Amino acid sequence: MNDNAWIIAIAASIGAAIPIALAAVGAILHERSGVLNLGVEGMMLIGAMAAFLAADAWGNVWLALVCGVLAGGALGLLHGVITISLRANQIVTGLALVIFGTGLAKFLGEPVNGLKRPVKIDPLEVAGLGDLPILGPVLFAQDVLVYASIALVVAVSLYIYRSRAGLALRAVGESPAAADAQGIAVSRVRYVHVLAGGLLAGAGGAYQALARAPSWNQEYTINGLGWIALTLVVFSNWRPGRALIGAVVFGFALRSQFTFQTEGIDFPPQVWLQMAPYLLTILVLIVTSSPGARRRLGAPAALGVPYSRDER
Amino acid sequence: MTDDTTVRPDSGPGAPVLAATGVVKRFPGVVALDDVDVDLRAGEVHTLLGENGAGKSTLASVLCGAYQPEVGTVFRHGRPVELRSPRDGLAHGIAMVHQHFRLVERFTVSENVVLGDPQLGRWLARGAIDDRVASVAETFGLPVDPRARIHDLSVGQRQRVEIVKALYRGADVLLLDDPTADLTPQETEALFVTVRAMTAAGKSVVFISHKLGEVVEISDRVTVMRGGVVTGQVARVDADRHELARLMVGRDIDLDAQQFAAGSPGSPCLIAKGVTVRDGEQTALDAIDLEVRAGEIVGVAGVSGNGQRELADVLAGVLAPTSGVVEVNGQPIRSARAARAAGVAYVPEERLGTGLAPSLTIGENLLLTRRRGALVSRSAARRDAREIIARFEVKAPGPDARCRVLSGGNAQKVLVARELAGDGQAPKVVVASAPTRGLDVGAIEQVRALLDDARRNGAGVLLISEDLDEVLAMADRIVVLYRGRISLEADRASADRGAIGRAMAGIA
Amino acid sequence: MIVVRLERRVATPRWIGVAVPVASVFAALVLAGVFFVLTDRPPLTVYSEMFDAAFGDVQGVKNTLVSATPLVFTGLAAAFAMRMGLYNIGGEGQLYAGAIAAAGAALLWTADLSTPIAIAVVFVAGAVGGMAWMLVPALARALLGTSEIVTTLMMVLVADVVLDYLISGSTSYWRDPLTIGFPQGKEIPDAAQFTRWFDARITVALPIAIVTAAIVWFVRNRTSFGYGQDVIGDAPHAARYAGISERRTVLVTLLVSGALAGMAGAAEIGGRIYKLEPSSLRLGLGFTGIVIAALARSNALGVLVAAFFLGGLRNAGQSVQAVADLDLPKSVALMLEGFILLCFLGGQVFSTHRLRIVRREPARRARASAGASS
Amino acid sequence: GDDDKETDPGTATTDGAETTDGSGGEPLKVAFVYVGPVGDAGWTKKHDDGRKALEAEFGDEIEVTFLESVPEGDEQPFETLVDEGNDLIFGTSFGYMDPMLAVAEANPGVCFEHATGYKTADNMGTYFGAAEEARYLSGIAAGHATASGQIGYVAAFPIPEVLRGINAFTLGAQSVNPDATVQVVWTSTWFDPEVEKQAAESLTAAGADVLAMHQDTPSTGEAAAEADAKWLGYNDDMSSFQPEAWLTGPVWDWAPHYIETTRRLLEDGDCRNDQYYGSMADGMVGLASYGDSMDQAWIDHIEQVKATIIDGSFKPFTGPINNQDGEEVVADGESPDLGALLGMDYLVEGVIGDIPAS
Ligand SMILES: Nc1ncnc2c1ncn2[C@@H]1O[C@H](COP(=O)(O)OP(=O)(O)OP(=O)(O)O)[C@@H](O)[C@H]1O
Ligand SMILES: Nc1ncnc2c1ncn2[C@@H]1O[C@H](COP(=O)(O)OP(=O)(O)OP(=O)(O)O)[C@@H](O)[C@H]1O
Ligand SMILES: [Mg+2]
Ligand SMILES: [Mg+2]
Repeated sequence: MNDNAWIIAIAASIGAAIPIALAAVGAILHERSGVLNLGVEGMMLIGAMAAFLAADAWGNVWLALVCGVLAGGALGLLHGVITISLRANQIVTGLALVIFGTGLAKFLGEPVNGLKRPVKIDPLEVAGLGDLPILGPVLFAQDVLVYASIALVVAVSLYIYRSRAGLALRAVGESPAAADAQGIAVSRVRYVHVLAGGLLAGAGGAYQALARAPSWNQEYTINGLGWIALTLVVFSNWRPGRALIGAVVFGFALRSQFTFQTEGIDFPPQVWLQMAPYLLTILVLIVTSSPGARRRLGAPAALGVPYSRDER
Repeated sequence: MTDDTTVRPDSGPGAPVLAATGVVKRFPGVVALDDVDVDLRAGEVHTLLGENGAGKSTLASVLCGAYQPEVGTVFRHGRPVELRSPRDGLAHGIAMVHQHFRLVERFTVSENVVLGDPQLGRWLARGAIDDRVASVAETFGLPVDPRARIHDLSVGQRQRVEIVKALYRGADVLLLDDPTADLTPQETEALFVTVRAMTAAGKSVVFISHKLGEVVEISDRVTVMRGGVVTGQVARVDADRHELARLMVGRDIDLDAQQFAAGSPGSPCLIAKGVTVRDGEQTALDAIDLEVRAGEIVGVAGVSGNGQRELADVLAGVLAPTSGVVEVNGQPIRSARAARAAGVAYVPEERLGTGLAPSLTIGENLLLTRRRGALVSRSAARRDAREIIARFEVKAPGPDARCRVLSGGNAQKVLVARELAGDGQAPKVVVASAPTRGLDVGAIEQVRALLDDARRNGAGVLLISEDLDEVLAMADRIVVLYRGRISLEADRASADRGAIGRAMAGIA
Repeated sequence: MIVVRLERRVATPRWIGVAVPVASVFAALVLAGVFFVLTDRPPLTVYSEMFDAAFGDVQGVKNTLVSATPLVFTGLAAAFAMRMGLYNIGGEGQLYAGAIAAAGAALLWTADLSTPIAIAVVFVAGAVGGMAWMLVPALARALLGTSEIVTTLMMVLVADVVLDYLISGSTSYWRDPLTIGFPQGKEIPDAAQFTRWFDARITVALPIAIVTAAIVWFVRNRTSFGYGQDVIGDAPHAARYAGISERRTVLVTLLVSGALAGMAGAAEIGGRIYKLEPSSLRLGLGFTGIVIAALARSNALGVLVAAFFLGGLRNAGQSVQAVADLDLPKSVALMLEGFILLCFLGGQVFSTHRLRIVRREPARRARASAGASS
Repeated sequence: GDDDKETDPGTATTDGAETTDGSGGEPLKVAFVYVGPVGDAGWTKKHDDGRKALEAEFGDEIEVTFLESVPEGDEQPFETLVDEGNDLIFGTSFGYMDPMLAVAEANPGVCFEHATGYKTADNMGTYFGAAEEARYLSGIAAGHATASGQIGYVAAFPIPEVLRGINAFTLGAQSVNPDATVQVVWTSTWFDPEVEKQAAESLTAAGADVLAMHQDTPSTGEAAAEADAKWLGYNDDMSSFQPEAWLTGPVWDWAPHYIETTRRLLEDGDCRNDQYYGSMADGMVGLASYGDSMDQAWIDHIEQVKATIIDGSFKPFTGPINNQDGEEVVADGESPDLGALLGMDYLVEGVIGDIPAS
């Protein structure tokens, strides 16, 4: 068995996990505020498309990243207006956003379809550490966004569980009426985090377009990553750290099918590896549905419910 | 439309700490507050008294910043303030404990307490927070465990958390909206101790209730409301239950309500044997034995929350007992359908949401407990609805009106009419829970007459009511429910108010 | 100070029911028009070309009806659950499962059958397939209260994998062993291939879709079961009180919803594709069904209208590519669909609420008018 | 628009049934149906390049439209094109075979040409080409370029077309480096940048220093560049994506076939219905530009073999050829006929990896 192949596979699954993890962490913030986000896929696509167009126009990878992030944020904001201010059904709105985002990304991305990515986010060797055995490729030869994303996950975890604002966020997602009575501006908290969800989904999309996909392709640059991110949100029980780990494991599950091939190992069949994350998520959901588990685990209690102070 | 007894906001010594003048607040289709004036003085307990829907909660919400009035001004220490949200209210030292608790179930007590505190550091230091919360609670004699999670707490404990929340934020005006509704007598007494401790510490309390007895006990002043207007204001020294009741209901009422002639009971038609209901560790009903005979009314008295709801649900087949059996005319009742088939009619405590589906029309709601085949005819139901609207003088736009828009009294009329008069045949057993709560006098009389008719027609009636006067006026026999057990059983003839009261409070 | 607030309407005037959707579509066309102008395409020409393609001539209408047929089934699937507050997001997966079952049953049994029986076999198999795909989410929801939103969605992703596996990942029963090129599904027997009418691909699936819509409408509005759904959707306590089993109703509702989506798969196999062909099934028909249910506000007859409308839009997107000079990509239909949906969803609030402008008197003036001494 | 339906009254009589006349009357309508978007950088783009060349060739004499991202297995797009009056319809994906055949049989007045398929009708022909010739040449490049002797191949689906490519490539590599091995991983995709990149990475991780591929994305090139390996593309000249890793690769040029087919219909009214198998000799198959890392000696070698292929003196598949199990599948001196090529179902000796699920 070729150990090196497996180490490289792990290192590679970290890179592949980043776009999903970014979007998932965004969706966690988004949903922690009590607004369901089925629109991740659309936000990622818009982010990827905007990043690519910007890269094409200005040739600056960081500017492109910012554009992708902002475009995702714009879609997040739109989600906010429709679900928070106009109180529309969050489920249907999320799906509508996927359709809208996909349609718009394809339409606006039409002129650059198939073009080579003009600039790229490159891996960053940390002062020669990249050559270390095992740890080198896994930890020290990634690009700067990988490190930034890991830092972000840590920061978001601290924010959610240890900060005053995070407490308010969780309260709004669990019981907006309670938060409101304590002087927390429910709509503002929701808007901020829905926006954050959009921005991070945009970042995930932009990263995919700028670091991973060699060319812009409307059908395939994102191709379901948003749904995987959503899976992770549920799978991780709305916890950012677990979502990141889940993303790496998920990435590895898909990546390992090729290493199994090169290593001449027949087991396990590809089809099971491909279905496993979804089946596991269903299992997690079912296991956490018991009344006992639901007290501590599971979705924010007010997820999907619009709030209005004087309506009963 | 204010009484001359109403006090205007005033500056200078003895000035009100909080006041509102000329408050108008509308909801779609309702004027909830119509030119209301109210004030609160330092260190007093000021009660807002009124029937359901009088506008008490709405007024308190205006005072704490949750609602913005269309017209009117709120004064704090004599100065006008604009309270745009509860945050503004809290900033002005005004905190409200809502009728329905506003707690985050998955949070700990201290997380709930410090939530939204602007003085809290950017990062949470759990140990320090827990200590602070514990010390605030102790100051006012409110024992709570800061680390406990809300979902593990009882109703009384939750209410303490709510009060600690207000005190922690340094509020010196507390608005307590119907705090005793779900409390046991002991818990109510403990609450009153806390309230007195707070006023002794110079805080002022707005207390909301529609229970005359406790109002007289706790208040320094009482403002009575009805239909969104203040109908009067009385100091405790002058408080007279009859006068308060008149102000509350809008006309003289006979508190010792009309007596109904006793029935002539036949053989037992409803029998409960050893009925026990357990939910987790809590025992809601503990080996209840009960018998209702045809042609009699058995009244169940007791403070709400002592198992009444579970008892009614079990007897109507809605709730399966953990152990024990219920029989109607010899047939065992194991489901709501079986109960209906055996001739049980049930008026549940919660009329909108249980007895009636709010978004369905009156006609559709008539179908709810009727015998239904594979097909339903909504047009036939509409005809029946028209008939009921006419016969019981239901104030409704028509048979297609959604029950949501009916007033409490009219919704109750629809519900009782369906249960007692519907479906062509008279019920054999009637279970009625708080059937007259919140209704005006005319409606109360109509509902009581329907229950009396049922008795006359040979039905066995179980009347569950918090209103002891009602029970005494109607029942042939009385049982008192305390903590899931029957603590007293008496015939009307031998019923002694004092003994019943003691049994309700669990004093042997 | 003037504050604009949304306020619940006491009663919804009839005209609102028409005005809000019309205004939403209009707003969507204006907003999307901005993007057409930005990309140098005259919006009015774009719209008239699209309208022509979808509804402008007999052929366009025929194609629109063809596109609308599976959408009626997926729309009904979503609407049947949505009206009682259940969200079957997995119509797409149930459609695949229905297609797999329909193709399998057709291959197995229909070779020697008469046409009407073969049609029945295809549809029943599709319904059973869709129902089977819904089984786990439905049981979990009915027995444990597990949110059906995520479980049904996950089942879509699983179905997607299975679909590929059956045709290009294995030598399954569905795969044609004789093809020497790219992996393909086996063609179903002639008896199971629905006859074409009117010189178009309009088949028996269309009347079946319409009759199904009528049946769904009848069940919702005339039967005890439908009444129970209404009660549970509105007030679960009232249902318990009345002895209506929430478990049973939820289970049956979700399973029927899955069956309806599965019938869309059957309609696709028997009426259009004739074999299990992953890329041909992956048109997002299941997801569009949810959109249709929302546009139709869960009304079964409204689903017919909304499916026709969205079918037309899709069809227009396909055809309008061929219009010279405009240089319109296929994605234009999707983009328009997105705009219309978002405007419609955002606009919905105005059918239940109205905007009220509240003029609040500044505190100082009110105090003066209150006549307090200071 | 409406204008082209209005015929000049003066020419109305002469402009009769002869729609394929080409002079003066309505232009011949030609349509293309693509499985991907025109900008996919690979398969569909090459067909679209062919379309553009066709338009440039005939100008106003023809009117050309295309539908992109058309799902397979559906007849409607073809029916729509027939309804819009098209005279010649090209379908460029295997999965269009049955729908095209059905529509062709129902519309005998319209000409159909289907790429990669094997079913024909009176008015429907097929076309494809001997990519194995260019594959063999790119194998020579790989054989020269590999230092480790381990070559990686990112394969799409286990179908004859792909197997033919792997085998020709391997034979080419072994012709200059008899010990070279070709490790295959299967992606089950034609176009998925993420998956294909991961597959390519697994090959470099396993030690391959030259990668070849059979999909439409340049992902394999990116993985190769990141691992300092060399890369052979496919479909189109992808050198611009990773110039430092680029060696060369088989490319398609559909333009000559499109022009020839259209010319026959336009000028002779002749609707092709043959099974056309193009080659390097007639220009349908070619080799992309050479990358900077190609040694001049390698290029000379390749050019020399290429000349023998074009003049017909050498066939890539010439026996003796053994399969993976060492059994002889092509006898010494023999070469398989077209049928055997189109149905190839084995991998040759030196290829590492199985044919999955067959
Ligand atoms: N959010 C709301 N939306 C619409 N109408 C409301 C709302 N809140 C209160 N109302 C209406 O305003 C009136 C006053 O209601 P309010 O809740 O203030 O009564 P209350 O005196 O607190 O009654 P209760 O004793 O039942 O708590 C009622 O007619 C009620 O129906
Ligand atoms: N949510 C609502 N939507 C529309 N109309 C409402 C709503 N709530 C209350 N109303 C209307 O407002 C009126 C007052 O309702 P409310 O419940 O306060 O009556 P009430 O004064 O308590 O009467 P009752 O003594 O019969 O209970 C009712 O007649 C009802 O039609
Ligand atoms: Mg109240
Ligand atoms: Mg009322």
